[in-house]
Amino acid sequence: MLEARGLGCARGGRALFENLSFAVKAGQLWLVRGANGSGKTSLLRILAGLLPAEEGELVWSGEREPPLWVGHRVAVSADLTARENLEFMAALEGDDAGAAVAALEAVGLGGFSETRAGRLSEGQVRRIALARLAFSARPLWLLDEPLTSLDETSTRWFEAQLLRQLERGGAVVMATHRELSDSLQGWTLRLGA
Amino acid sequence: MAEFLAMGGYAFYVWSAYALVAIVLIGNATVPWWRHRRLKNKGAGRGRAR
Amino acid sequence: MFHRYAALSSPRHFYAVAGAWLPWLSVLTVLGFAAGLYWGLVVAPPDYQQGEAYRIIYVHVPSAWLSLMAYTVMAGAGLVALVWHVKLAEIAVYECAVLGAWFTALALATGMLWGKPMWGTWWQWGDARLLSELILLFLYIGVLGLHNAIADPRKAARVASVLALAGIVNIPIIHYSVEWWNTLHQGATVTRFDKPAAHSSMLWPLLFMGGMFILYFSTVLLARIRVRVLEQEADRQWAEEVRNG
Amino acid sequence: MMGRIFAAVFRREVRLAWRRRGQLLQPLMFYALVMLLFPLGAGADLALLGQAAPSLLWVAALLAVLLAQGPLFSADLEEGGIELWVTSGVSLSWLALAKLIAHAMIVSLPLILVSPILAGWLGVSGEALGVLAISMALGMPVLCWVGALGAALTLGLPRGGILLALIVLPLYIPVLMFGAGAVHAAMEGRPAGGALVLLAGLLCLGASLAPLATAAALRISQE
Repeated sequence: MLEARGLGCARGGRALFENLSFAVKAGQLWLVRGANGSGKTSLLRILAGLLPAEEGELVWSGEREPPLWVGHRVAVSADLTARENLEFMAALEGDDAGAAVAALEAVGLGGFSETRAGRLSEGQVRRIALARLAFSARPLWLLDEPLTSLDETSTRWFEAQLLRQLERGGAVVMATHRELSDSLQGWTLRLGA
Repeated sequence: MAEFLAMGGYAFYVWSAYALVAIVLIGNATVPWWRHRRLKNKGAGRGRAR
Repeated sequence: MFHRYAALSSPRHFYAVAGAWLPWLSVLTVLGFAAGLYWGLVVAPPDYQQGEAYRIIYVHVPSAWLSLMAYTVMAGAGLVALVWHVKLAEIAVYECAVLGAWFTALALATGMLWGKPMWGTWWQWGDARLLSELILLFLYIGVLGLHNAIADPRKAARVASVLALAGIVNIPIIHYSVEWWNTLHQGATVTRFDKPAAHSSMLWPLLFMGGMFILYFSTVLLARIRVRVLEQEADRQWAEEVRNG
Repeated sequence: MMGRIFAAVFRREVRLAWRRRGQLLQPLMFYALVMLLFPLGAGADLALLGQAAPSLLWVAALLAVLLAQGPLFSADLEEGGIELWVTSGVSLSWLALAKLIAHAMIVSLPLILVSPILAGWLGVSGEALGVLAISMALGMPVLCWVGALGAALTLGLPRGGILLALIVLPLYIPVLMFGAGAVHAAMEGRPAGGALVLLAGLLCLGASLAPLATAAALRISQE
């Protein structure tokens, strides 16, 4: 699906990683691990096309399809309700509003759909953003620390979505500190080693 | 010569214009030159310290 | 052919090639300026209306030309930097802005020094060209200010490039609007800048000086980019070799 | 598909503007206050004020528009909305166009509506009021878009506000000259059509180029 050849990245005059090569294939889960400041976020941003690769290149097999990106900042506006936020994300992917409402139910925010995101807790806001996973048809998911401030139930729901994505031939690259359940087997990319 | 310097009574204007241009052009040209020298000196110094 | 350009645009090659050219260009520039100054200050006849004061045009008009040319080169480099991410072009954007801002300031200062004896006043709102130069100076200051505000030099160059391109679209509009505005205030306009160098014995030295200013700009731009390349690539192997060698 | 996305962005912007309507009022209050200051400063010399009215109105409106640019993308930057846009796979210029059109309407409309009232304070009357409204309707969107580009360029910079003014104000000059020129002409009984046509030209140019430039600036802001 996506191959990285000799990626290198320097931030603020300091080299974070050099000559990083790997190939993400359909149905694969890649976990990016490493200490704080080891370049996990930078790597994901390069894959997402937010950051140009200073060295090396990204090669897409087939057409480059936009990835699903959930970053550290989850793109949920505090002044919009949970439903409005998710509907907007759905519209950008070409999905209709119905998908968004169903997804909110799935992450257990059905009762909060008309509440402004600014009044919700951090974990709830993250759940709004992750609800995209329920309807997204994008082949590659790029997730930066998606598990931050998620509770048990949501984490299990999240893992179920990952499984679904992998089983239908999608791929996931995510940075995380947490351990995933045994049902999820993935390749590990360790930065700063 | 004195006549040339007097510029027909416009000496102040003509010569200050030319002086300004000279200062700015020479200044802009020497900046990279001494920057380069400083860089090289620093590099050599670092090399010796090693 | 393409390969040759690609090689030239690598910082290391550029450093070497520019280094070989610079001494020759510098000598040529100095000699050219000496000749141009002699031609303009001594050989060219005085103007029948303005006397000797008109000789300011031999530095004023080329400065004004270069102030625009530097902006055009800057915008061109900005386009290259944005589309192809060429490091040298990124550096050129900033260095063009510095030089261009100085040329603009010179055009303004010499224009005022010329205006004082001619109009009796340092600043003449009725003169569209002087006003355009002033606005151009602000455009340059904006590019420089924006560039300086961003710590990462590569990002700074790209942001400044977008502004430079926005500026180049605007310059003709600004110039036209200033002239348009001027025609509304007829009467105040003094057309002192009306072709004082119409005679060929005055025109040729002017064109020659213009050429020398372009030569100066190219030479100094080359030198400045070369040094900046060495600074930005400081932690590369080749830069270290250059510094120690 | 593209039309639906455009509508979604537009709806979102209008909704957000309404939810943050306090923020929307600030440029308006600023405009009214500045126009109150001029007569006070001029010692209520109505003849003098009437003479200067077109430029005063336009300069004050221009500064009010500038004031409205600061928060334009800041929430989107902090909340990650720009990342969402850049990674969405939808043309960023298209998204920017939707946002810019919404933005221009939201910011300009109130200013255009109060302008004739404020102009009345300064003794502008008759046909000139109509020309003022038309010139502002044509010119204000351009000011908004150039300002939006400036906001995108200075995104996330410390003390971005003063820098924004520094890079945007020189680019405002043509709009100011044509806008104030049109009103001046109308007040003196000269035809104002030429200046208005020039403003309309700037509007077209702005609508076609501003989204491209803003999109480029937003993309770079994420690097």
